[in-house]
Amino acid sequence: MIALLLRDLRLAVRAGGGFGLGLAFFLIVVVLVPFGVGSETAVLSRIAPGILWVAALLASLLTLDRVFALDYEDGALPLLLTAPLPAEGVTLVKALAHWMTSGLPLTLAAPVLGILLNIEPAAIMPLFLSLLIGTPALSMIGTFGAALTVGLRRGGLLLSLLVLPMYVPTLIFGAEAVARGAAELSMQVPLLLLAGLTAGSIALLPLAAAAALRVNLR
Amino acid sequence: MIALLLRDLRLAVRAGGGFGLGLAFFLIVVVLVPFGVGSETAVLSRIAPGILWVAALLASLLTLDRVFALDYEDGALPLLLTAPLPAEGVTLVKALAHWMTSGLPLTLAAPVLGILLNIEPAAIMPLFLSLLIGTPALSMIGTFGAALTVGLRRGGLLLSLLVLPMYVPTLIFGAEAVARGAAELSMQVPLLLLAGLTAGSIALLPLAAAAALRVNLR
Amino acid sequence: MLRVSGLACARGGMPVLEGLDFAVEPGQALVLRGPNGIGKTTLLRTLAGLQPALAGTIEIDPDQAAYGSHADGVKDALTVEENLRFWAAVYGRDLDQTVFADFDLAPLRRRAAGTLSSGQKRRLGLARLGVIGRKVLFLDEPTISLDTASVALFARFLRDRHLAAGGVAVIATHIDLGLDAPVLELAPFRASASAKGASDEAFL
Amino acid sequence: MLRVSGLACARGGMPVLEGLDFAVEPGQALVLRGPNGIGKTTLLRTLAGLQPALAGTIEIDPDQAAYGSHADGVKDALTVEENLRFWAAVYGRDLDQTVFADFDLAPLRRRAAGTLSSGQKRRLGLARLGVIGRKVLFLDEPTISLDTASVALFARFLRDRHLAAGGVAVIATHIDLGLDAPVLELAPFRASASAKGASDEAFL
Amino acid sequence: MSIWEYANPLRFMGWTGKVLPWFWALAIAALVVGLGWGFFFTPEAENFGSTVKIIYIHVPSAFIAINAWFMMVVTSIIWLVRRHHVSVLAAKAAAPVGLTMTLIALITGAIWGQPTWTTWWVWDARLTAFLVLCLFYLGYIALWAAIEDPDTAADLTSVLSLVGSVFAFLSRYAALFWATQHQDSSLSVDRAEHVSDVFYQPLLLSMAGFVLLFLALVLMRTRTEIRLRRIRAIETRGRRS
Ligand code: HEM
Ligand SMILES: Nc1ncnc2c1ncn2[C@@H]1O[C@H](COP(=O)(O)OP(=O)(O)OP(=O)(O)O)[C@@H](O)[C@H]1O
Ligand SMILES: Nc1ncnc2c1ncn2[C@@H]1O[C@H](COP(=O)(O)OP(=O)(O)OP(=O)(O)O)[C@@H](O)[C@H]1O
Ligand SMILES: [Mg+2]
Ligand SMILES: [Mg+2]
Repeated sequence: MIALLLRDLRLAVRAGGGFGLGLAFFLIVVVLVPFGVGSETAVLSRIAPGILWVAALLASLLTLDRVFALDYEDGALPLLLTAPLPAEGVTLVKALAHWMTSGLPLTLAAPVLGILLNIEPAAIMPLFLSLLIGTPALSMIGTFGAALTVGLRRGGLLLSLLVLPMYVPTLIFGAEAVARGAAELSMQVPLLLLAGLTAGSIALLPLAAAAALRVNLR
Repeated sequence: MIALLLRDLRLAVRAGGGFGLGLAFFLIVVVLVPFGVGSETAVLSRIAPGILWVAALLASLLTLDRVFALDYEDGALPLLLTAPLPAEGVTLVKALAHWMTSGLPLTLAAPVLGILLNIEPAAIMPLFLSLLIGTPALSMIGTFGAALTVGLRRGGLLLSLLVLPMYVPTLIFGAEAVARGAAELSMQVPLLLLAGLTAGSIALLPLAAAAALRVNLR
Repeated sequence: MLRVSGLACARGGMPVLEGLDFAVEPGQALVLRGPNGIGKTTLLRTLAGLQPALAGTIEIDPDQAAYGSHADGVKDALTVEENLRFWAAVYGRDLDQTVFADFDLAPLRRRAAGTLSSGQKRRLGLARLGVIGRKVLFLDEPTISLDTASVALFARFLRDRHLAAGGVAVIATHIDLGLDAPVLELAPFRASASAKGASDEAFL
Repeated sequence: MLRVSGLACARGGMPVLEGLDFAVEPGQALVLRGPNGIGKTTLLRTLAGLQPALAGTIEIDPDQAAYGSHADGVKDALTVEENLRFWAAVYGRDLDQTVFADFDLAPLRRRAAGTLSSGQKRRLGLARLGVIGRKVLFLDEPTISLDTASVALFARFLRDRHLAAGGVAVIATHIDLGLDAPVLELAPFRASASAKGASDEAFL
Repeated sequence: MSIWEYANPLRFMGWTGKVLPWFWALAIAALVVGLGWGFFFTPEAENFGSTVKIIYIHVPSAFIAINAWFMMVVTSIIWLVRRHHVSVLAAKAAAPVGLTMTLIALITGAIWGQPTWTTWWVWDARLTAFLVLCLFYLGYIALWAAIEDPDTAADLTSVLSLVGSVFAFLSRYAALFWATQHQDSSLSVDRAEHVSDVFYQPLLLSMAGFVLLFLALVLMRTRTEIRLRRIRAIETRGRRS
């Protein structure tokens, strides 16, 4: 399992900057939004936390098709599933690798990008916290979606269609936590809910994802 | 060339709803934004045109990796390039197929989605027009990006990184046209610039894309 | 070691083979023969546990099976050695250095797998079998793209390393490996039109 | 029809073959032989115009060359017939119905290509050569995955349809096609260590 | 005989062929009476005016939209556990009907919203949750469409409907949580919760009409799906021999 994690991280790095690209996408989305909505500071700082969360969602989404598709295409996936690793473990490790190359760097970068969008200083810490707690759920849910669509050639778009609605609760709690933090209210409730979501996903979704994988390789 | 266009459209449809998926993604992004930024009507209608343009950009982006990568992976691309079709023609047809399956449906759906975001009625027509004129440029620029990254395994993210900055002028003119339209000012200038951008891309980028393709297959 | 009785298997929802009975004893290989499309790949996937059998039983020593598919599962971005080291680790073993000599990979050891020629890549794919230490191998056309020297190399590996150590192999191939192994011709086992088990049977 | 002189070609920035001279006359085939990694694929890609030659000249009748790579370029989502019809259209021709018989594809005609076995898919990939009407074929290991009957089918197509009509073929293969064709052994043309043309030469 | 026998595709075709016309007749009767009563023979509500009549379409379609998803989840579970083809085909058949009902509810709601809230759309909890449900329908249908092999598609869509339900449910609560934070929720649908008796009976009747219509449509579509599978089976048979 550790070997698989290391391999996936190494592949992400070799494929050209694994950690960097998700970040770069995040950055670009954040830069594009002011071009779209105009540069009024008041508006921007009002929408900044929400936009950052949505951008994190999309950046996480964009890397999802790497999770299984590469291994499927070069034939490594059936070999992995016949190897002495539980399929649930494989999906969990894949989700972890995905989080380490997308969710984690995003979380670390978000405060800086927030400043670009004139985010209120009080919202920075809540943003960081909520991303830290919420992004693992995004990776796990996404891995489930990737397992569902792995048999389909370039299921990227279908994947987004399946995964984004499942991201809704995470997004709501995450954005809510930031909004409350910015308003200096207690963020405990949304953060707890977010943590519950993450824990629940990690506990249950590997089973569903492994089942989907097996069906797809049948 | 027509055979290639028909084949690409047919493949898009067979791969599960070619036209529908881009749209669905567009819809989802539009739905997610209020979850992120909150439901205040005033804020939403203020940012609606910008968000719709950014969402269109992203939806167009997400379908880009289909443009060449599938043909590259199954080995059809070298066969196409050694066939009696000019490489420039191939890239142009690919861009056209991409536009027909992403840009065009997006444009048609944008007014309806605008309503969800409480867009001002005066902005609907400008939004439609600017998307209609601007999205072909997005497809052409994206095709160039796809040609640049075709050799790379899963260049999806790198592709976005290369392409999104090139989308900036289109986005600016497009969003500007909508903003002016909403304010009942003349949209002629930004729309003309947008048209120029589209015409220029279609005239010149196929050459660059074809060159990139040839290099990548060397 | 491997005992199959009354096996029937299906592909794309249709039965393709039925009534297969065979056993392979330690140290023995079995070569599957049959025209394209008869169901060799299907049979091997079923044996390897990737898809359920329609009928019949498969007995294999537990935790001893390994599958070698048509595709190699080689990662282009990793070097030859890293690829092998990964598979060894997945199977909880250390990388056995003799494998580089066995498959003539020593000079390519530090090359990224993506820059190998098709035959070299295939050798790397086969070398995986040498590092995972499994006794029961199911191999689907292992010699594709290999030149005659490499085919001989692979046959020697099978004979001297794998079978000699009491391993078992079931190999689908169209060419002659030069192994002294019984051949199972699959054509007689083609599922009859009336075979049970099609997934859409209930609709007829 | 095809005349090559003093050809040198490179892969991954390093020269792999040099000093190749040969000519193939109408109705003739040439078989390329050589161990894995010698540069057969590289040579064929160079001949097909996918990569530039390091040195030397290649003369081919204009608009007559076609390349058949290792991968088939078959679209899984299209049926067998749609795949062939597409390639015929790209080459501005109608679909010649005899091709289904030539490659034993008649029963598979309406099947989605994604559901074919590896050998059947390969036959489809080869059938492309029958619908594009090109005279000069560069084929890279065309018989991979094929059973002996299909190899014979392909050899017959080459002999009776293609060469008999004055075509030319250069074929890299490790097995014997049963064609009466001269063999070009590539080993003697391996680029020497001092060969010119490496892309990083200027840095040495 | 076990009741599962009725789920054998051929038997299913037999008995549904007999009951389907009755469903249609009842559905049409209930709809004509319910909607007619509601549209022409009820007074106008004091604060809504004549727009209140839209309730006879809006509420039943919203009701069906939600319950169609429940039905799909149940039939998907039956497929996963007992592998009855008809069960999962019924889920497949119900999805577009459910999606259409969702869209009808959304559109009638929007039309209703225009006079009452003076805007087509507000981001109220219930409305947003409904939009999310619409997305789940879309995903489910798209997954069916994307997978070639019917059994694989059945398995994967069933897994999706299970997992999706959990997230749809979570979304509903998240949306509630979210909406209570924003002043816009004062426009909530829930305010109109108490429907007075005059409107109640015709509403019940059109509700029953919609349920029957839904059943008729799903049965009809399931029968079509079974026929399609049958054609497919016969075609593959034909090609093999
Ligand atoms: C696009 C806008 C709307 C959507 C998506 C929508 C959606 C829904 C949904 C999901 C239900 C629940 C049905 C059930 O639980 O059985 C419902 C019920 C209802 N809606 Fe709407 N609605 C919309 C607009 C409106 C408007 C503008 C009004 C009137 C002011 C309205 C009045 C009602 C009423 C009275 C009910 C029945 C309440 C109940 O039985 O609990 N809706 N709607
Ligand atoms: N997804 C699928 N749907 C329907 N039929 C399929 C599918 N995949 C394979 N088949 C059919 O099942 C049969 C068995 O295929 P299989 O791949 O096992 O053959 P094989 O013996 O390995 O052939 P080859 O020597 O060409 O590799 C073939 O006739 C093939 O056409
Ligand atoms: N991208 C690359 N970078 C560096 N070297 C490469 C690259 N691709 C191939 N090579 C090397 O170039 C040589 C020629 O490769 P080529 O694929 O032409 O061989 P081949 O004769 O076709 O072999 P095979 O029979 O195995 O297909 C090989 O030694 C290979 O290792
Ligand atoms: Mg096979
Ligand atoms: Mg080669």
